[in-house]
Amino acid sequence: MKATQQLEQQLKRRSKAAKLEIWGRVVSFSALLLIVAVVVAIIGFVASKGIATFTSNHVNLWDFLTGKQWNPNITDANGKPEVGALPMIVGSFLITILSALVATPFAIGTAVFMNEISPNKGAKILQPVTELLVGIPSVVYGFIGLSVVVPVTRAIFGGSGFGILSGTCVLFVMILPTVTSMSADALKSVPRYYREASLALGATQWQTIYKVVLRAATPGLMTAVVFGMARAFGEALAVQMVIGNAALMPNSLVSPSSTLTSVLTTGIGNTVMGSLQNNALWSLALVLLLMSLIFNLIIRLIGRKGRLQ
Amino acid sequence: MTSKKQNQLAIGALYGIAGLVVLILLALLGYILVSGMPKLSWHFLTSPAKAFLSGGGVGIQLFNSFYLLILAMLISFPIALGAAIYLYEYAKDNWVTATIRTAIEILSSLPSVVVGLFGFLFFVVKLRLGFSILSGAFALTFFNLPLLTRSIEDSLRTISDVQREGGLALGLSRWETVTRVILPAAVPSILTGVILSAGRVFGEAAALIYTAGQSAPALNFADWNPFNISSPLNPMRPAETLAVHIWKINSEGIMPDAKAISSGSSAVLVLAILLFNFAARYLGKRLYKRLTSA
Amino acid sequence: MSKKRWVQGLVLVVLLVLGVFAYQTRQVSHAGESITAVGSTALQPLVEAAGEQYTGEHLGTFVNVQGGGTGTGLSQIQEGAVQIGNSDLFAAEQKGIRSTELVDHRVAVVGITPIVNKKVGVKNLSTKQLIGVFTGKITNWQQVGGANLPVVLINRAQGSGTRATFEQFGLNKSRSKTAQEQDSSGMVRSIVATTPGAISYVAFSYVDKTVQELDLNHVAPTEVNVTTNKWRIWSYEHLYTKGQPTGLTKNFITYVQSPAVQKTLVRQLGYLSPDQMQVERNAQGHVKQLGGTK
Amino acid sequence: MFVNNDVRKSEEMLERHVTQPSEAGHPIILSTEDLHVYYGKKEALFEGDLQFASNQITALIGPSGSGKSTFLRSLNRMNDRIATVTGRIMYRGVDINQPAVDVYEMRRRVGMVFQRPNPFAKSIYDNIAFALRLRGVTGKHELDEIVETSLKQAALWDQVKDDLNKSALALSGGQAQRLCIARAIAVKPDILLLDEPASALDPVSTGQLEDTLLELKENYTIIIVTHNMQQAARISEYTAFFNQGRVLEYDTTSQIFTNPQVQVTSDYVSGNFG
Repeated sequence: MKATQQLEQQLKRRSKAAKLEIWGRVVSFSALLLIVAVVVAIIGFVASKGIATFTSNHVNLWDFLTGKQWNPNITDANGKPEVGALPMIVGSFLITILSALVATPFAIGTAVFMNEISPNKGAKILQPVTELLVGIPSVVYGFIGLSVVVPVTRAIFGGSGFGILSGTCVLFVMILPTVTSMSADALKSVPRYYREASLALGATQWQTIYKVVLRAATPGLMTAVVFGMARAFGEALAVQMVIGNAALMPNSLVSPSSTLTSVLTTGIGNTVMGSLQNNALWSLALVLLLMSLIFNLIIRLIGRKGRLQ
Repeated sequence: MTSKKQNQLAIGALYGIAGLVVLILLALLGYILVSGMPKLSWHFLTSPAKAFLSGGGVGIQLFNSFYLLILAMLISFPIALGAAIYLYEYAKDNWVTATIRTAIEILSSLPSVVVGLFGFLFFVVKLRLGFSILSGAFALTFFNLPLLTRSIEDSLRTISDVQREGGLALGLSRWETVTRVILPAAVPSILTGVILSAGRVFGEAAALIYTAGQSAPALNFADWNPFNISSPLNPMRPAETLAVHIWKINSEGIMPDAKAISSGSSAVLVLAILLFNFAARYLGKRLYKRLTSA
Repeated sequence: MSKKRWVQGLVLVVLLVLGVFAYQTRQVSHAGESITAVGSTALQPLVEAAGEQYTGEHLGTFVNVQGGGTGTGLSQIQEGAVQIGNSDLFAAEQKGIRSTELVDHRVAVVGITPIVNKKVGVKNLSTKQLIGVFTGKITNWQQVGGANLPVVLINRAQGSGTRATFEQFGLNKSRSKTAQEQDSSGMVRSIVATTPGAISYVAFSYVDKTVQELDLNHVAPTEVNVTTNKWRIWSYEHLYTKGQPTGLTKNFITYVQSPAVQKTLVRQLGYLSPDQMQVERNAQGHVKQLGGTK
Repeated sequence: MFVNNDVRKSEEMLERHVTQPSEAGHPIILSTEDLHVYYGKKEALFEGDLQFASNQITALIGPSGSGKSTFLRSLNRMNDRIATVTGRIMYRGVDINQPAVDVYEMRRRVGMVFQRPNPFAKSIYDNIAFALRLRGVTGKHELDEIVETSLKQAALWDQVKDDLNKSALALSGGQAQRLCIARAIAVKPDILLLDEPASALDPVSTGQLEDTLLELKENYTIIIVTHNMQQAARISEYTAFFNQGRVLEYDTTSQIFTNPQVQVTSDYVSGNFG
């Protein structure tokens, strides 16, 4: 009986591992909490500034979302400032979707190549090159866009060369490395025995890739695309240099247009904090946040569906 | 079409895609390097920049870039690591976790100028850190956290659960298992994430213009006392990085050789990133070997 | 393990000792007064260069100069977050600024000229033609005697000082139609240089051989014409303070306005000195002849 | 109570035969009382009450999904985060299924080896020494000794004694699994739980592993889940037959294989079922 009690005592004493576990939970949770605080702070900051346009400057939300004139310095015939964000919303939307559409097959194709077909070449050439490109400042991308992409577009499609098409080309190259390396990671996390099982069943390599590996990696690939789109959304400097940055509704892919970020970045230093002009720009940032939220949710839904099948 | 034909066709297409991508990327790199090479010299790499005369260098900017990168990584890596561990190892798979993940992803789509302005109003003005490396490092942390957290979480995911069970079955806590077994095994994959985000930090300009500032006061490289304003180590001094420098001379530069300096700086930046990648990869390999005796 | 601990402890102690030693021996002279000037990126090089000269001559002071844009400069000086706000505009012209609280110190005059792409083949426009080009009535350079090229308008960002000045004095207060916008002179110049049919406007100091400057009504954009107001598109560069400046701020502004800077730096950087002007202009744009030449 | 719909409540299925091990010299060291395991709302195990004799090998057999692995993993609370486990698990008179019990301390007494060999990405030496170091065993000499004994007990010493600093990931499947056993016994547990340890191994390795287990039984109580009935017959003293979430028959191994009391068991061991 005494031995039992002693054992019970030993077993119920809080071990070092249990203490460490609590410590680890606390530490890692505080780190997460910190990030959440950062996210909440920034989102709150943008929201409070962005909403001021509607609350303290009394701009009609509907006018803001559907208006096509962006001249915050000027008031229109009704005495309301001209803050119509539709051209920028459409511009951002188009350029993000288009560049993701173009980049995704290339990125996933390259990732598959790196991971399934020629891991050796992939690790030796593709991975370092892609990692290198992530670090090139957007201003450099912008300049290459300006001196290479815009003239080529102009020569082929006419017009000034500035526009969504040029922007898409530049963004495509910019997000390619991010999407590729994240896709490669997603493919890497598919267990080897999935492939072996499929190959053992007599499937060709392509069938295995297409039906097994890509299916299993769908959520990860989705994340990669979302991240690419997020980067495309948030990119300003490079896009601003090649899209033309004119607050006009895009009537073709080669007419000068603008994105939320490009107008935001161009204007923010020239306006006074707290003024309508400044608040209107923050409203653009808020729209940007909401749009990226919506994109995220859509992709998540797709990802979930893919997983269920 | 037989499945064998299809297979050949698909593999061929993949070769094509990969080849095309390599071609695009290499052309890009080649363009930057070739147009910048003529400017590269020891003088360019070590001398300070000049405001309106030709012959300026990027020595201070280069140092600032590395210093800022290291500081930003020192701040953001532990936070991202902790958060990723919690998200992957501890958090229950419910709507709260999903919301947090979504929020973090949204943060990464914010244009960097917004992060920069937030950093300016909060760190520079409110916390009175001034235009300084420290403010810049904090702003970059904001910028860095989503990407880093996400990629570390993915790295943890690549380590099989049987490893975790192995640790638990030995009577180790989850925390010990993660820090002693899982993390060492995940070093190479975590490293990729770190290099990627380091690359972004290196190339970031908009977030730094308002925080670390866009002036590079002369440094005294003989003085390594971090409390001196002219010391390279002082975290409270304004520090223009290479990417900001490129942005600045492209937008308002009036020195006669602005274009050459801009191309030269871009080439230096690419080479610096290359160097950093190799160094990080080499050290990572060593670390992995030491931790896993692979 | 215990040996490792010991080494770790030793390293920590050494670092600590070094830190204390560094703190004790820091250069007290540099811990003196410092001021921060933010705002206009166009004015930044001048203030920066003047700041470097000033701190070189007055040990123990530090002038921190940052960009951020005219709007940022004026908002921050209004908030009192910095000591000097650099601006391309009269504070009264900027919306959202209570200009009465701010004190204006004019340190330079900048002339602005329209520039076109070299292929346009036009060297002179009348004011009416210029307005026609910018309001969209003239869409091809043939209409004003140039090559058969469509007009491509490039504006500076709304709220930028250069644009405000250009619209007020170049376009006689007509508003340019919505077109491409860029937020920096360097960007504008390189776009004009590479885009056939492009027209924009920059400060004199940004004109180089890649672009063609335009005469207006057969008046050439020269410094002499600016001093007599024959060339009307010019503006002051301002340093704003909140209330009358004191201490280092006052000394520094006096220094910038002194001949030591006005006769050297200001002209080297492509500005005119207010001392050279034979006219004076106020925030409303009224011009008055100054009595006699200085 | 919600009961698994798959359970066929035929007369035949209700038949059970569960005995108690009662050999002198081998007292009961572990027993379960009123044990139920739920995955969400699905009940994966009920009527799973067994008693285990010390220093003996008990085999848990049964078709896939019968609950034997679930049962085994519940014994050292590896299911804590995955499933809800109710009831008592009495280890030497102490209920280790109560929240107050420190699972980490408990798992050091009730060790586990898994189906797939899972050596850590460390050297062979570190695989074994690492958990000990974390628990304060730091003397080099002491560690060397434990590593050597554990590897010897797991019959791996002769093959790896010159490669202790090489990565454990380079070991073959059988070696890796024996390393995992060495790792588990290095912390000196009382009871060793093995979850189909030989299912990923070739026949030769399996044979070696069985020999190892027979030797280990001197010092440890072993509970092993296996798919391989010959293996159960070869090494175990007692066998429990699981079917559809419960124990249908529990007796000495010879009884189960030569004279099963329940029809389903008889079908299973003779290969007519499962």
